[in-house]
Amino acid sequence: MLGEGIIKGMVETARNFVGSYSDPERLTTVEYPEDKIPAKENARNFPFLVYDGDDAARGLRCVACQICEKECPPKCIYIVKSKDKKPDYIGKPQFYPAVFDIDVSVCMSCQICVEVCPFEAIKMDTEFELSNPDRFGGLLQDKHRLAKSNEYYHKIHETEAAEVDARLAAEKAKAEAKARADAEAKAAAAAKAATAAATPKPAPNPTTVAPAK
Amino acid sequence: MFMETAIDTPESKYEILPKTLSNGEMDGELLEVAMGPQHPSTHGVFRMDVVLDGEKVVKLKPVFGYLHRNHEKIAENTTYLASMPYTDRLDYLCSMTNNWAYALSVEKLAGLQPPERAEYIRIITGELTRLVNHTCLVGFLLQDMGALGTPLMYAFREREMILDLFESLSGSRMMCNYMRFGGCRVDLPAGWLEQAKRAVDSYSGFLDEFEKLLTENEILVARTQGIGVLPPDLAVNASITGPMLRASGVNYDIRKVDKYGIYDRFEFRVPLGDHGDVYDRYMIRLLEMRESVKILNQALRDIPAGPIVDPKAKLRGFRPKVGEAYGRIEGPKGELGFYLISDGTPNPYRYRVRPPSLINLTVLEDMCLGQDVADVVIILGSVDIVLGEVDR
Amino acid sequence: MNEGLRSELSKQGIFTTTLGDLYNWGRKNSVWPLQFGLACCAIEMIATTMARYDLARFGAEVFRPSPRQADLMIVAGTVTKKMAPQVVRLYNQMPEPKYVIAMGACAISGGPFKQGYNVLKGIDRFIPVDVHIPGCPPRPEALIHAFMTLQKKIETQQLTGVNRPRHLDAEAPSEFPVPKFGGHDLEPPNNPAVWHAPKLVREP
Amino acid sequence: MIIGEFFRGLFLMIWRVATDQPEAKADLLAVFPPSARPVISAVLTVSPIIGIFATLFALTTLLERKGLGRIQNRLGPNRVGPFGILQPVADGLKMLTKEDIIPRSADALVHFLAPVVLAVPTILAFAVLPYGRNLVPVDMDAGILFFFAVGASTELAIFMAGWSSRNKYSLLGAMRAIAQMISYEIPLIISSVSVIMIAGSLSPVEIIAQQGRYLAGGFVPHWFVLTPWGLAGFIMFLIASLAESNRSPFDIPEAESELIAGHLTEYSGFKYALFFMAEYFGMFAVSGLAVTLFLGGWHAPFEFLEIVPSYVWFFAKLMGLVCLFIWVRGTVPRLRVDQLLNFAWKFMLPLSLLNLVVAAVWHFTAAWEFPGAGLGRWLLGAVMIGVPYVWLGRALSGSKKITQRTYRFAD
Amino acid sequence: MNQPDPYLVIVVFLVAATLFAVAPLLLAWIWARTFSPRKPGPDKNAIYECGLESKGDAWVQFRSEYYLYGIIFLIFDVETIFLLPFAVAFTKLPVGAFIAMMVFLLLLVEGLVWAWRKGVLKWS
Amino acid sequence: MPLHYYLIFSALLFAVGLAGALTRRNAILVLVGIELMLNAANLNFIAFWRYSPDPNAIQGILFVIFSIAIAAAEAAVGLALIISIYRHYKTTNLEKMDSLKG
Amino acid sequence: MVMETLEQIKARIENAISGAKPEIIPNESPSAQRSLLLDPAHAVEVAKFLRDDSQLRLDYCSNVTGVDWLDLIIKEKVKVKKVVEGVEKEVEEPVERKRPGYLEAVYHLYSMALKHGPLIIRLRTENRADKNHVPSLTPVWRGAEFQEREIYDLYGIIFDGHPDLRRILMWEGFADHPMRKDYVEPDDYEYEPTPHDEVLEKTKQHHSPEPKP
Amino acid sequence: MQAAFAIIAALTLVSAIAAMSLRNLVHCALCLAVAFAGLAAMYLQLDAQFVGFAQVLVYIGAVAILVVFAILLTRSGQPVPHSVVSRSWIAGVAIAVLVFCVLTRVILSSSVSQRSLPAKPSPTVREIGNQLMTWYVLPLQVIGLLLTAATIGAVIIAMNERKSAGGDHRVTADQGHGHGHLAAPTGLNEGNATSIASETGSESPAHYPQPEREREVLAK
Ligand code: SF4
Ligand code: SF4
Ligand code: SF4
Repeated sequence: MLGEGIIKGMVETARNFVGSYSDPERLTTVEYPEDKIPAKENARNFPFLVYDGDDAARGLRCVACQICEKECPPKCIYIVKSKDKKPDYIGKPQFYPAVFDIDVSVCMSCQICVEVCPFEAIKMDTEFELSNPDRFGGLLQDKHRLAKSNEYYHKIHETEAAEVDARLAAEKAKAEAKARADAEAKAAAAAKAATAAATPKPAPNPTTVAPAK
Repeated sequence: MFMETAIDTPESKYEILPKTLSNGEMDGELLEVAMGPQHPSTHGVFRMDVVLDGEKVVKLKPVFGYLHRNHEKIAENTTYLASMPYTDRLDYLCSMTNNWAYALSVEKLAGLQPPERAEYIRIITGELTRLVNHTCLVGFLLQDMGALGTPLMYAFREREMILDLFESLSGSRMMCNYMRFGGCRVDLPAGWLEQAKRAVDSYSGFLDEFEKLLTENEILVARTQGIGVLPPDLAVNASITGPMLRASGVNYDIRKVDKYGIYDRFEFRVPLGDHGDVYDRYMIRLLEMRESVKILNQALRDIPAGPIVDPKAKLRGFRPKVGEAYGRIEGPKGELGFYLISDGTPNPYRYRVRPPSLINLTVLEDMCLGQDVADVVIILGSVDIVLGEVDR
Repeated sequence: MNEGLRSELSKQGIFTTTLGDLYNWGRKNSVWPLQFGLACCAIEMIATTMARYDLARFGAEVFRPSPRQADLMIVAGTVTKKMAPQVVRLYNQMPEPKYVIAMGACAISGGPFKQGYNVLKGIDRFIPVDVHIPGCPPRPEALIHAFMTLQKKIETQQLTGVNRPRHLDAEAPSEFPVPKFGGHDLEPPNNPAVWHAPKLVREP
Repeated sequence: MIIGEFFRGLFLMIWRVATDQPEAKADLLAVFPPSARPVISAVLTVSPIIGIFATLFALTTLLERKGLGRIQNRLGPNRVGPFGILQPVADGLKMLTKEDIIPRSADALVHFLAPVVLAVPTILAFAVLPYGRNLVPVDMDAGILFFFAVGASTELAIFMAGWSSRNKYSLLGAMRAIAQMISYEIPLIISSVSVIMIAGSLSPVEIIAQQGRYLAGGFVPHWFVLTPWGLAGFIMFLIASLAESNRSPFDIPEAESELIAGHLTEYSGFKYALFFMAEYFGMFAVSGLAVTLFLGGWHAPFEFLEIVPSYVWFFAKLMGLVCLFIWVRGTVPRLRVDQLLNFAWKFMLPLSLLNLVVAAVWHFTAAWEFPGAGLGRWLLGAVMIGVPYVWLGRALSGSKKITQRTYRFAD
Repeated sequence: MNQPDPYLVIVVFLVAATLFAVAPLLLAWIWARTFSPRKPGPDKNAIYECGLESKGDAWVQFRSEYYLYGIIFLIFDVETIFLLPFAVAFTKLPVGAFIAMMVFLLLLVEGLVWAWRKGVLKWS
Repeated sequence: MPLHYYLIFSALLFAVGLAGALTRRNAILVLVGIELMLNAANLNFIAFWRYSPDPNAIQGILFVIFSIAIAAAEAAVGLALIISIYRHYKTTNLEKMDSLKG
Repeated sequence: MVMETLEQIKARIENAISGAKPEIIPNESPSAQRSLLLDPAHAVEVAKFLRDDSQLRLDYCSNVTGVDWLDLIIKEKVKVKKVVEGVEKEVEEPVERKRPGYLEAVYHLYSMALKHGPLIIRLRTENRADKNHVPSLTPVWRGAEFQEREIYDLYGIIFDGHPDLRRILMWEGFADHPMRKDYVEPDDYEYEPTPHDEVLEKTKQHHSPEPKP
Repeated sequence: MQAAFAIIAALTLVSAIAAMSLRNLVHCALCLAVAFAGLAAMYLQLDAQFVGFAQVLVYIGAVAILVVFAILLTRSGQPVPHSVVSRSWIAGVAIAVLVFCVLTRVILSSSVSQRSLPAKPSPTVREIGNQLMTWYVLPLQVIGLLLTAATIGAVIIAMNERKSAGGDHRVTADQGHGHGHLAAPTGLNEGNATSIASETGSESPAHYPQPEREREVLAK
């Protein structure tokens, strides 16, 4: 109690001071605009809409099912479903969002929209340099600004995107197989002159992302 | 004659100390000072109306509500799942434990059982959160004592390491929104465990450094010992929980009492203080961090492989049966509980958070009376409040 | 610098231009924020000043506890209705030139809590905001980015002329009325001089 | 012609100052008519000092911010100009152009005068410090007393600032500041009295002259800090000067954590900057005095280094002390006001008085002749001050039941 | 030696210091006049109190602790003006003078100790 | 400069102090007035010393030093008295004190 | 340590305090946390008993909360014997039963000394409007102080015997109790960049859709 | 020389008059400090360096502060509504003028006062110290006694009784709490608490009244 404690503390600060010139552990500053901390794989900030192919207008995976709109906790998604169907990039006719707005000035980056979307259509972006003097003009994002390519998705969330692609491919294969089976069944049924129509829906619910391992 | 002017509420709970001296003389006037809502050391928008006699506090009224964000009301108007990200914002330093407490309560209500691996992940993230919280607290406490940021900077240096872990796990630094009813949202990414081990290993070193920097510092000791004493009987009666309770010497740790999760599998001790003053609260937190490191080492060693969600859990269309449940965990700040009433709809009928920060403030005035103004800020700092939780 | 600006500058004369440049340079490099945090975003604001991000590199680590010495108010967190009068008053008590950064969803629009009965739907209802940072909470880098956005904004302001910023204009107000507490809401719920509800742009 | 003479004189002056020669101003003054010479001479003395310290102030603020940054594992200001060197300039510019607010209920005149009244005495204190071998602005018989006298008048300025703002925090802060400054003024003076006793003069020049010798072949300077009483006095002087200049851990008056910014709460614009500057000037002044009294002033640490211009040593030592202040600031928390006053009256004052006795004993034992007398004297002095230090420290901390604690663990 | 009168230097110092302190204030005033007008207002020029409306006057009656410290300070301050001449003359003085000074100091310290005992030095 | 300049100045100061002490109601200011009068006397001491034929006889200075000490002690006690009285009667107004008499 | 069952506790309360009639409220959810409903007249006594009884020692009142039960119209089908067309028949007939609304304060009690719990007790007001008094348990457990204040603020239950019953979260002068289920929030969505139907509805009622220029 | 004297004299007089006549007592105190400073300057002009600085040190550094404290302590800081001068102020001023006239007459009539300035003396501080510690040792000790007496006296007068009674806030505060019926928990530390290894463990309960039962449990 005679000053040793203070001396000890001063030694400690001195060690950090000297260390800051030699030891990167003790100079943790990352000079932001020039250097950036690499974004983590899972990092999330605001949602974006994934499109396949290279036409953002056509390739949007979103079918305007409005689940995310309903589940979004702060209700910052606004969707108007199209009246008509348009062929998507593989040519299948689908509804599409006539309007798809996200107010990022409200969004709480919670990723719930991503989790609930059954179509892997909405994903989280890592972009954060969005500060803007204009609140309404700058922060209300429409579907053109939201649309980002699948390649971009792969770039920012490599593992996750690969999984998603694999899953989609598997689903597609399954759906096709089912369709084929259905078609065969239909053919058989038609042969039996019965009426049967099935529109297969991609039912499995990919909500919780499966374990990585 | 000055009594009326200085003290406003006639029905105030505490008897005001006799200001008039025995022989009818008076010395000095009472000075009413508002500390907050914008104040450098109230840790956010907290306000204390302090009545000072010179430098001594003769009355102190906490004023809340400057961050009342209607969390409970919003939660009652939305689904069970959508409340999960809101719990992050309760005690915004410890989103993981908030998630956990909420998930635990809903699991009680709906009868879900998270699988083993999920339990381990919860313990790991929960204890990491405890480290973050206690580290920041100690940093802030020292900041309040006027240590110009150095301890806080060191604390945040370590916090960043853990936040990196959280970010690579959940995607967000602070608002993890990671746990789900019956498990966790995603599995650990590759290499996470190793990174976590490294962080935990270096933590003891950091704690040593921290203690060297401060624990023996004469100024810290002089400022904290014997200040803000909280007797154990009052602590229990006022429902104080967490490190603050244990600093008063009461052995009550929900991790030991309820053995929720799988805490009974881990070996750790509960540090207890004898004096119940600010210094004890500071030390108890340092010691708890060391215990947390122990738990983390065990958990990181033993974590099994397996699924991370209860297969019974549903994400969409989740409707628990009619009934109610109260679940609680030992959060870094004390008992964090969620009380839920379900009426069978997708939204909870009643959603209630038991905020340890708020309840721990019950005794703030008792601890501050007769102390100096300068002590008030460190007493408040040692209570460890986060306004998001106090006001919700 | 675009062409229009250049011609404008040449009109002002070289003296005021250099003086203005100097003034802007001084202002932009010495922005002292008010030590003022409201909620979760404040933690990230603190993190921004900490070692990893180090706002001090921009000379902005001098967080002043008193508004009298501050230049920048970072509204970091949820502004509740109970708090809003205090925020406005603090803003009013800052000396000109003063800037406001609305940090985080809550400060811009009420954010996740915008459905709350006690939550102000954006601080720009009462005071003019210079830069908005979306995010909940915005990353520390985002705050630095916003800070640089603010610096850019300061850089382009002119000392004289009709386009001069508010604080150089003797007519423009420097303080805004503090709302009062009403029975259910603040009175008035917004300041029409500052906040114009934009038109609803689309059909419902 | 005159102009040529003028520049020659100016050049010669600078050259002579730079090379430590006496009579630096003579040639330049010769240019002017004799009646104006005293005033010109004074101006020539005064303006560089103020200029240098103003620059030093700017650099120190930067140094402090960068140094604190490094202590805290970060970089500190580095973007305004190369290495952030222009940061203080930007700050100054901004302060200059900031709006100045005088609270409505404040006492406007006193509110305006306070920063001026604070700045002037602190600058005046620079008058008596010898900056180099031939560089002393005013050589007065009672120079040290002058220093303390002007130092004492700053308290009133702080009171003016706090009182005129009519703000609770300001007034509380100002009262605390005064209580603190008056409490530490006594130890500050008394700890320097020990030096005055041995040096036998109140003149800084004379005191430095007394420390100009070297022992052990020019490798041990005869600085007072190297004696037991000098060391004790130096440490006490430093602590007291930390308090006098309101630096952490004695920054109670502007204790942010409870009093917002103390007496500065209501000050904006350049008035605030003046306070800020006065704090640093005060710090320079007391450090300068500490250098003069204890660290041999402008003398080099080793004899062979005396060829280096003397003022370099003075400023090097001064900045060394300033760095120490910054280092302390980066490490320690703040004391509470009562503890601080206790510390002044119950610890510093008795010890500094005791130090006078130690100095006297040192003087009386100068006549010791037996072998090892030097060491014996040293040890005697050290024991005389060390034992009471330990005892008093124990007694004071013991009385508050400050103890090492151990903790129980429940399983 | 044309060392000027020390007081002249001090006076010049005084004038220069005053100028040094006032000049920037003047400059700031000119700046405000020409470019950025001061805009006082009822809120801006109100007393700052953590964002609340200030209530109660700050000019209240203080407690006597301050005064007690003031007394002791005054006494010791006076003591130093006796101590300093003594210290200057010390090396040439006999031991007796030193003892005399010690007696003088002891008297004052006695006052201090008395006050200490009495609890004056306890800030309460 | 002749000595009487200083003496007259000192007399003036003394008169100002006296007038203040006699006319002000506030007890503190009365004390301040007395303090001013003492200072005027000190000035006399110094002036006489300076103008004495043997300026190396420094009694004048020593007297002033002692006088300063005494004045300080007086101020301390006097102000303490005022504070103590204030505590009793809640006033520093001498006229009111007169009427209170208690 | 295991606590006695609710039935045992109920019996002992009835023994110890004459006139007290605790009632067990069932709970069918998997949590199976049943609770005891106390009558306001004896609540404080019972609480003291619970706290001081050597086997219970419920010294720690963890959580106190309010619940608002609106008037409930319970629609049931009741079998009634009726004479229809001369024949007596059993007919199912819809009956509307009105359960009057009330406010409830729920206390979760634990024992720190014996480390058991929880025991849940409830207090009910007579109605939601004027008879909204219950006794305060703050004198028994200090920990209830702020929570009861909060209930008063948000639900409007008046706790008799509370030492300092003031609003805690909302400002003084706030007119209502916002957590009640029927509280109408102030409408301050003049503008909403992502307007959902209900928001627009609300906006229309209060504001002209044309904003001021 | 004359000019300097005139300036200093005018400054001193004006501030002295202000100190005696302003309404706001704090302003008076500040003006008083200026008057003291002016007097110190005059001492310097009279070559009494030591006294001049001592004047600043004691009067501005301490007495003025004490006056300011007294003003704040007696709440005299605010301007009073009524007149600041007493009812008989005319008489007071008259007496002062009278005294001044008499003094001036005496001064002007004395031959001493016409004396002109002798050679510059060199009263070093060392000289003062020598004299003080040799010829004036006795007065020095008397002054020491006086100062001690003044400390004690002033402290006794200014101190209030509560201080000497040693009343402690906490005690009263604890009694003041409304909740007289705290539950007395027992067995909180029960069982598992290993090794009560606190050095201060035995004295710690002195801080607060620990319930009797708890001690028993601890003892077990
Ligand atoms: S991230 Fe969350 S808040 Fe943002 S749009 Fe998706 S669901 Fe809504
Ligand atoms: S849930 Fe997916 S598919 Fe449906 S609207 Fe949202 S983004 Fe589109
Ligand atoms: S924007 Fe998000 S992080 Fe920021 S205050 Fe609001 S809820 Fe908290």
